[in-house]
Amino acid sequence: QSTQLLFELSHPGRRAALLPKLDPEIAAASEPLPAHQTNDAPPPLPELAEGDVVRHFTNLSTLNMSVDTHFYPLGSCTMKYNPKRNERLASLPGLADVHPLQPAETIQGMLAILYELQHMLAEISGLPGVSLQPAAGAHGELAAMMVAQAYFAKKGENRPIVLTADSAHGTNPASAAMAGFQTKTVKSNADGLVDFEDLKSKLNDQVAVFMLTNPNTLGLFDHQIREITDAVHAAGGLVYADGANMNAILGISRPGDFGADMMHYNPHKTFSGPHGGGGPGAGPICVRDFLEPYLPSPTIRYDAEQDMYLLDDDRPDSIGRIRSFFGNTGVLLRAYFYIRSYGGEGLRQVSEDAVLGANYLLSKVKHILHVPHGDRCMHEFVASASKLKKEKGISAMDLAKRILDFGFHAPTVYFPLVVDEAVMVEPTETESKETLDAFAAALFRVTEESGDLIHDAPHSTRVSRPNDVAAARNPIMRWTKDK
Amino acid sequence: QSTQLLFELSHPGRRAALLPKLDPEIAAASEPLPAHQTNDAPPPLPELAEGDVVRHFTNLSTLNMSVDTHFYPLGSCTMKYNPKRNERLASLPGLADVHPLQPAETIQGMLAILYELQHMLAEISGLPGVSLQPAAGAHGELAAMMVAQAYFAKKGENRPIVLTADSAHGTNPASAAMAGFQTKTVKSNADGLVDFEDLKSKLNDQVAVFMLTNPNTLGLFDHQIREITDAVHAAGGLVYADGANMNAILGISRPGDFGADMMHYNPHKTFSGPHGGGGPGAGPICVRDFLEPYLPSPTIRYDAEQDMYLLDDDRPDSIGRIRSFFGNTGVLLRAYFYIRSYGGEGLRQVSEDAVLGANYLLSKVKHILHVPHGDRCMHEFVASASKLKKEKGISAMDLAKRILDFGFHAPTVYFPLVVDEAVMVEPTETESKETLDAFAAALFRVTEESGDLIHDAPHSTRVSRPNDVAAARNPIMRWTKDK
Amino acid sequence: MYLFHTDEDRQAMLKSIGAESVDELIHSQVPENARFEGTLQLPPALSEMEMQREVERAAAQNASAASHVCFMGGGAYDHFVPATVDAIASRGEFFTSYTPYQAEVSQGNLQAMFEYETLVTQLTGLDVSNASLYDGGSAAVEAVMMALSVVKGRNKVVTSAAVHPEYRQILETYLRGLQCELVVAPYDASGTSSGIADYIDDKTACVLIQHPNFFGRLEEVQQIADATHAAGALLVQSFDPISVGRLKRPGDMGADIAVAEGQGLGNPLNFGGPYLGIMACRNELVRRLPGRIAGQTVDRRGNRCWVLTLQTREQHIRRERATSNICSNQTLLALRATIYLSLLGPEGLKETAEHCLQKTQYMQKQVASLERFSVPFAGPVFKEFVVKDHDGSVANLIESMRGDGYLAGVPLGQWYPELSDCYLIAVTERRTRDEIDSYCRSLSQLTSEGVIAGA
Amino acid sequence: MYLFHTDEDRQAMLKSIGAESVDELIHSQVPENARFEGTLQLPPALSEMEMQREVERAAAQNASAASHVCFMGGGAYDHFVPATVDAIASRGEFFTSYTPYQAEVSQGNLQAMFEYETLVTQLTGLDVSNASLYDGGSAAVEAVMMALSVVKGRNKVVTSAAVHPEYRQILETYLRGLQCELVVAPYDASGTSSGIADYIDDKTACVLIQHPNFFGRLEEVQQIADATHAAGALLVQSFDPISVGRLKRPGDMGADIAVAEGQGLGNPLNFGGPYLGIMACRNELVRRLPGRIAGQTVDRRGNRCWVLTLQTREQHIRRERATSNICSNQTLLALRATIYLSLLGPEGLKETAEHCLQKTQYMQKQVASLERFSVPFAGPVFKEFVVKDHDGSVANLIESMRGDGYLAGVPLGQWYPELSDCYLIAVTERRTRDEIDSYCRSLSQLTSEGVIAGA
Repeated sequence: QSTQLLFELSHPGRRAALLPKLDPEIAAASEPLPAHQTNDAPPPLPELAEGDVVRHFTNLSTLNMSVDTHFYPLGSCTMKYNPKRNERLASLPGLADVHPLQPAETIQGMLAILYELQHMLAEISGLPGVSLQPAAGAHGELAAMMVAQAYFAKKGENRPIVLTADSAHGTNPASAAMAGFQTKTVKSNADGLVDFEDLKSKLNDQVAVFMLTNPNTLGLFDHQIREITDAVHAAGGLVYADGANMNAILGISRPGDFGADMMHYNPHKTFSGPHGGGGPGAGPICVRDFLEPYLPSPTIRYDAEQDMYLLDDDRPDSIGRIRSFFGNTGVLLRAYFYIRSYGGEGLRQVSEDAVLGANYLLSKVKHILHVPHGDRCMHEFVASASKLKKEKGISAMDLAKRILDFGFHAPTVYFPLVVDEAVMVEPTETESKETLDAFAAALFRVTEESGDLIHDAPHSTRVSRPNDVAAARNPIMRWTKDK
Repeated sequence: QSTQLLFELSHPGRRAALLPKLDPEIAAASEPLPAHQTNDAPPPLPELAEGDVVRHFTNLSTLNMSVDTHFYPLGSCTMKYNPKRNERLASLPGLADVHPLQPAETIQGMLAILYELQHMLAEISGLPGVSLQPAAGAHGELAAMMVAQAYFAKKGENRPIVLTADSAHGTNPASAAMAGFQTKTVKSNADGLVDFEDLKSKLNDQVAVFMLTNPNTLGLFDHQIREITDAVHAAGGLVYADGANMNAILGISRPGDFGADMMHYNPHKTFSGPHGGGGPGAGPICVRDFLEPYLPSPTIRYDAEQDMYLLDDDRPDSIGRIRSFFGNTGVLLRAYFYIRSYGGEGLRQVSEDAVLGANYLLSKVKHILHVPHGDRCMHEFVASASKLKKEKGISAMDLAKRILDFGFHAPTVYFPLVVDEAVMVEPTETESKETLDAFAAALFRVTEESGDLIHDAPHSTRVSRPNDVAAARNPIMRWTKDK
Repeated sequence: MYLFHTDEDRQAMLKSIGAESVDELIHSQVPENARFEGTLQLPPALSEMEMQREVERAAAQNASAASHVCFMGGGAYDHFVPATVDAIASRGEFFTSYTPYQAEVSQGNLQAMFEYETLVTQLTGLDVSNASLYDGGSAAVEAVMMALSVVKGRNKVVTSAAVHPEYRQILETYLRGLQCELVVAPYDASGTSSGIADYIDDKTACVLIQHPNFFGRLEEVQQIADATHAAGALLVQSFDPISVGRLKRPGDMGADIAVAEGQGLGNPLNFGGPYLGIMACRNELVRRLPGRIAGQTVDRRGNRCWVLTLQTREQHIRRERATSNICSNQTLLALRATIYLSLLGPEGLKETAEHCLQKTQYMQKQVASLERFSVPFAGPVFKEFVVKDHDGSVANLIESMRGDGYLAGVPLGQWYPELSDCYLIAVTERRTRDEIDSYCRSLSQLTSEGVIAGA
Repeated sequence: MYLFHTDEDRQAMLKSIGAESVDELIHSQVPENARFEGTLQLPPALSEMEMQREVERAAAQNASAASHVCFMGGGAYDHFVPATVDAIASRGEFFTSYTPYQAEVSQGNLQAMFEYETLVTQLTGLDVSNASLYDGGSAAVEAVMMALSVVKGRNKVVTSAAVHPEYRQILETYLRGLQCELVVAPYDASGTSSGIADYIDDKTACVLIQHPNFFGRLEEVQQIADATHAAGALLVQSFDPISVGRLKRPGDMGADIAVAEGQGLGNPLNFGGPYLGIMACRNELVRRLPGRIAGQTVDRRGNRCWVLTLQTREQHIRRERATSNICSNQTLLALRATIYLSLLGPEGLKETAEHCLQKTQYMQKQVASLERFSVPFAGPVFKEFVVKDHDGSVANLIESMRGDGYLAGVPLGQWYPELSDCYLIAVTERRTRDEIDSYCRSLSQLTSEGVIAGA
């Protein structure tokens, strides 16, 4: 089918949605608006029939790889199976059609679920204070940095610096900067873990927070995590744990127990909210009790006297509101359904199977690509194509592109930055051994193929490699009639 | 993605759906069944995870062409756009979750809709008696033949013969035969219409029914339809109209007005019920007042005294029940929604646009392929590839296969039987002029292509032409471990 | 509306055609004496927004298994439909395609049909299945018709009063025009067809039974099969596809043709349709099997693929000599059943059957313990049982129970005058102990007029 | 549960790894002092059937726009969502894919993003759009942050009390850690920001207004834009994407950056999220635009295609110097908006705006005609208006009206103490005349305690 744009399919006068005729008495009551406020014509949206719209988007969809159609081992993104039941439940009218400003007494069912979710997230993290408000992981990081700022401000301490690991997601330094902190980078050591000496050399009374990811983006759990968090605390700082990799440690290790003071979840990763082509996610954060007063408002509390759940925004030390209305409820509900589907033991099994799957795939891949950081990992691992690049001119990007031809989405490449030609693989617990075997076999075949075949890959997709450079140099960011 | 069968993906011990634990007191109340009644093991169904099932079927679906993805000019099948709103409405719990044996007073909303649909179908057909019960067009034909039988039996007339047109769908003679009639064929004349002389020569007091399709399967409206129906009536017979082509004449011509005594609708065609890969359809029938008593039971009537809609099965002359429960309600509801979306004038516009689109495409195709029956048609037309076959060895089948490569579903081929190398095209009213132009252009290109390219077509599909002969000679109709 | 053409388009198309107007096109085809000149008298067109409102209002007037706790069965059941079934079956490529006439662009449907057929053979223990029929009732009748055409020179059909009464009604309708005799063997004191053998003779072409039967009772299928075969006839068994999670399959007990209502396999109640007619038979009968069949073959490149096969049986080839007149079938419901069974697997099916079995037994005991009620048919049941109300009218009882939030059951008097004080209760895996117990409490509070005391 | 591995699989995998047990794997990574040795104290696992029941029960405890007639607005609206939006956006290929890092297998998402961006430029009259932000509120704040980074050496932000109070709260939160001054100009007697120019000076980096504003009133955007630009600042306008069906677009009135809450474009209310943050700006500002952007390019074969572009702005490249920290965005909601706008087209958008406009005016007149109520802010409104109750408490009124089946409106006292006897009524295209008239009848029957007399 064609890849015409909506705008190119547009045909003057064609229509899909029709509205009812306006009641004449309503029209009669209407007075004309001031002429300078009104347009001469509505925006030049495309004009399509309903059949056009359906066919266009249905065909567009098939140009995507997705979890529903392909193995999607995109490291750090936890592309696990998204249960269909959660979609049906989240669409119940009594949930999906609730207005965000309804009085609490009209939404007790909703608040009860979200209140229970607060408790679940606290239990899983080992951190009792919970805000469900942040709209995404990065938004949670930002909120937490603001919490830290408010906390130190209240204590009268001036701590302008946030430390981040060099293997961290870019969101960590970016979030700290948005909250007004200066950021400094802590190096990784040869094992891919926090360079404890480097950290210690940077810890002082200027440091507000050390943001770390554990297990980190190499899929490694830091052996010295307790020593690290103790050192930060000893310097008067707080530890922030990036929750991107929670899928590795559900019921196995709790950030609150290993010394994190704050963390966010990515429910769309860990708790299977669908990724939606890039979002929506959500970024609930959990904090230690002494930080709870600073959390964004509102939170949900249960009022025993009234036997009612309430939205609490009478929280004087709170950093305030960080988004409109309550939060990304639809995503949070799916997280709740997911956790209820598994229970405590089930969640541990999730992480065990995620770790098992990653180690199994690692045991195969390490014979194909160099894996710099040993032959054990948590839920993901990072291989390197640097030898292949040197010897055969095949880069991590080439591998990624060629593997698409075998019916697999590519791993994450060139991240984390601490590994040269990084190939970051996260199989998740919802892929079979057969699939992991097939992926390893395909990867092996690719490394044996000729350079030419690989440099021109992918061959089986609708489009070949796009020219990113041209796109950035002369950006075309919307359709216009003449382009 | 792979085309493994479910059974080949099966992995012992894998599970998707789980059931709640049985309450111990329930289990305690249970007594063992007699051993000879119970199995030793459940049926050997495949063992899959939920993610397996979703990925398997999602990928399978993409191997189909469909109205949502492609132009689908399959003649005689009216592959029009299937409105998504009708799916949402039909899924409302108050409709989809109604048990078929609920008392009438609990389903007044449902019965009101179906009662109104009876009226609508009567109005559109010009035939006042309606049964919504038949499950498909062919089932409607069968029911109507039984009605005819009951009618003549009541009248004490012995009329063992049903006449069918040689251009008719195979269901016509098959349905008549199933009802116990002998069938005889009425020929088409050179114009593709009923050979009136042949008909008259076969009309006598043995003939119960003449089954015709008007407009017929060539897309032609019979000019002599009134003369034909008058002649049948004069011979004491009944006229049955196959409603497959109703999309051509909504609000333009009514079977009841042109002399049909009975007809069926194919709501999945005319009223846009989705075709579902082969069904479900529905086959409501409409009949003249004097045949109404013989319709299958139950029908829906409104009882003014009780101000209630009732399922009426106290109808002594009725042929009785022809399927379990009420009918294919889900399909009927979609027909109701469809009719309500258009209203009377809208429905006429549907048929006008269907006729216009077909004539427009005919005006293009007639320069590409021979169209034996003139350059006007109703909602579809039949071209012939016989010249192409003689001259270049390209058959209707070859054309059909090659057009798939251009992103179009093929027209119906080799039907009706009265046209050599028939190519039967029905564009419907829900395709744009642009699409019709593109289809004609592709058809033209195909006829200009080399025979080799065409004989091996399709080239772009997952599989090439299947070996039908082998399939029929040595039928493999289920998966077994060793195949 | 869903139309594409603007008035400008219409003019441009007419110009290409060489016509002045659409009326001219129509008049060139439709003679004046066949034209409808008025406007169809139908309610005015509704926008989506208006229709949503109006249909929601009508739907809200219905009680349903969503608004009430459903203990109704009688051939249609409130089984649980996993969300995955809806999510996948609603994909446009399944939903808006048609019969796979062009196999190359219909492999999705064809493979799913082939998988469905295989699953049906696994459920029935028989050799071959078609791709679906209209519903359980017409499938049963088609099976009888098929048997009549196979067993030459016999025209008697024996069935049992414990077969679904509506199925028997359809059979009567279908057989009326043909030269056949239909004999209905009565049920015995325990609600089974133990005496049916007496009705089978050398004129009998086939025997149609239901197991578990309409009363939920188990039949002695193997014995009936032996008697049937001894008389040279074929046995058609209508079965419950959930039941074979625990019960023996038709093919394992001697049935020659098995039929079933497949609604319970992932399809909503939908006030009776569309439903799914399941049919399977022994290999020897395949060329008489009605309906579409998907078969395996290879393409020109040698790839395994699927096609519609044995089409010479079908109406579009064979016309009046076809094995049946079926054209459209229930592919979408067969797909839903295929997804459903894939999700359940053997253990899921077994557990579902176990739930039905045990909850039904539990409830039967609870109801029987109430003074006013009894269970007239002793012996094992699956998913359904008959209750006798010694006091008061069943219709009133049902109505009163509805006020308490229940679709209480199916009254039997409409089909069995002798059972007018009885009704049928169905208990699927969805029913909880709490629902069963509450139901029985409501029953125990019924007054003789059926009204719930104190309610 | 959704797991794949059987115990046999696990053993086989462990063997390949060369580990004895999963515990061994974990212990090799997780030091003893970081292990959680207990079991998470969570409610027990639920089957789908059980969860469906439980969640349905919880959902039934909520009032909603489905159970009540919704006149609530304040930034989230009960607009009609066509079924087509749900049907398409729920396709797994959209739903379960992620950020298009591999463009070759993400052209569906990328093209839809590009289409969305183009639609946003069409709605705003501005040059470029990103692929979405979290919601209307954070989009407004991101726009202010963007303006602060563009307009060098200025640290004052001016806004109006007639901007959504929650948006202003977010702004306060975000600005607190930075060295910025936030000035809020009061609304005037007619509920608009006519006096805002007085607050704009040469320290002002940007001005944030909302039009139509929080009270539904129209602002004089062009005048404010002129004053803003005269002071060398940038104008950020938060607008209602439905309103531009009839009202001038932000870019046509001088706004430099336009932001909006896109929930009303085909997205459900969802108790506040996920929502859709819309943002567009003039070309000159593009390299400061936060969030993902899809751009057009060609592939190696010269085919037009789409990629994520200008990524050097983004956090994963630029880290602490990024224009924003955004990683996941709201692609699925942007897709829904894209489908919604495709269905509406220009005429549909215009008619929808016209419905909102006219029904709101009609209702405003009806309410104002009731003795007890008045409309404090005179002048044109779009989709929303403020009502003053001269007698009785707004909370009681809302509660009482709920008993009559209405979500009656949004009380204003929580944000505006001076308006504690006022509330906001929103009227979307979904509301019918009958609903409006019935609402007013209910209002007219209110007693001073808010209870509906005779109810």
